[in-house]
Amino acid sequence: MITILLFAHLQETVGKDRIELPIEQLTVMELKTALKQTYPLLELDHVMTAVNEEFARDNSKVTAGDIVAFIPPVSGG
Amino acid sequence: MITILLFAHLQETVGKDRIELPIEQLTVMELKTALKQTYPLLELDHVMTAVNEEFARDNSKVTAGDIVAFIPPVSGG
Amino acid sequence: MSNNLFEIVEEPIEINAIIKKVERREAGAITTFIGTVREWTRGKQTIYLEYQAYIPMAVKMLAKIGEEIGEKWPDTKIGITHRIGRLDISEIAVAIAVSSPHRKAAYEANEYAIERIKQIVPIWKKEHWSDGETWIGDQLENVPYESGRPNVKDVE
Amino acid sequence: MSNNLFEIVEEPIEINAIIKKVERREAGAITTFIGTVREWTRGKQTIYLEYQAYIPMAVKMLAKIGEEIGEKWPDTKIGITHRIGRLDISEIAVAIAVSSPHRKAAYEANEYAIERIKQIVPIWKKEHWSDGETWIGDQLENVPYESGRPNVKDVE
Repeated sequence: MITILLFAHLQETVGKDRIELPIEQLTVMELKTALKQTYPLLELDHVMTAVNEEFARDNSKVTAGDIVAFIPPVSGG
Repeated sequence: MITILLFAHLQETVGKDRIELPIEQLTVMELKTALKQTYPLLELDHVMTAVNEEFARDNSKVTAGDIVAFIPPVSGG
Repeated sequence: MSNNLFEIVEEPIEINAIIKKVERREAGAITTFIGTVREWTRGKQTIYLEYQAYIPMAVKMLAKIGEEIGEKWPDTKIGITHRIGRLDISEIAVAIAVSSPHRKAAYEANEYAIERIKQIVPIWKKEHWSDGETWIGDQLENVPYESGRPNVKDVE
Repeated sequence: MSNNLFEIVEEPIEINAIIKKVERREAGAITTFIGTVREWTRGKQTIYLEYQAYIPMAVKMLAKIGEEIGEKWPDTKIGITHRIGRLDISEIAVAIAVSSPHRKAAYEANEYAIERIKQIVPIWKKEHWSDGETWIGDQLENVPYESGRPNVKDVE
């Protein structure tokens, strides 16, 4: 199981703040592609991704048990 | 009467924080020269002077009723 | 508030508490930055803001900023607290305190911290304007998105 | 403390009170600078400090710094309070708060203020070291005088 966390407008677009997918392993890029097939999340190509609270690249591996968060441009402060 | 205010080490050197001189008019430079004849204030040549709370130059006029303050290098903050 | 130097909180921020965390007898200078909710932005009126964070990662990233500052300005000590949830006009969203033996480093490290917060800390704000609402998406706050969604752009 | 933006006081400085003076609904950024009594300076230990001011002129010069800042950074609002008398380690000698719609000006104006205070405001500090006492005479605090008197130098 991979847990996906959504924030800000991504959360509003999907209508929930987390998605669980029964997947063993894939890359960040593959995960984004999979999600776009189910949800209207075109901007996933352009947001940052964190795996287990660390920024990750599109070719990073995601394995069952990992928490993936999509990080739209931040606006704290 | 001209009132002269002394601060910091100048005050300690002279042993008081103000001097009153029964003078009608003179320049800042002349005042410094007069004071140096009475007090061990050699550094007067090198401190700033304020007349009535505004910085003044050595050739500025000082008139009876004025308050003259000698301003050693400041160290606030 | 706790004694942690890097915090995400939901209650109002007490600036004195943040200052206390960085006070040291060898530090003669403390700078603080207080980011408050501004009512007017380029002629648009804000009614209130809503901040959301990916909390555990946000705390981690604040601590990372602290590490970066420790490398660049070794004598400083920094504390950062960011609030989330609903904030009204003039309420404090973020407070940064930096202590240092000398003031130059205290100013520089403080400004560096707020710049980095706007780059790497997963916190988002939603503006509730008098005429609608918008998730703000540009890290440097220069370009609020016109619609409710950001323009896509590659941030990597 | 009163509502005056520029003050010389003898009682302890309350940083929140200074911040309050500059808060505005249109300002999203407030920077503060807090100058405290440092215990160690280049290996010398300070026991306490004594500040003396030419009070009416000091207030005037603080207000002049405020005017200069109003010209250079028109959207800012600044408050400065300096304490005099005896101050122990870690006590606040000076507090500067600047509010601004945007943060850059708040940092710049704040740093400008402390630099100018050290140039033109008639306030002097006497260090009471563990091994003697000295009136500090260099405006930028780089060269404490070795003896009780400053080295003469032309400041005009």
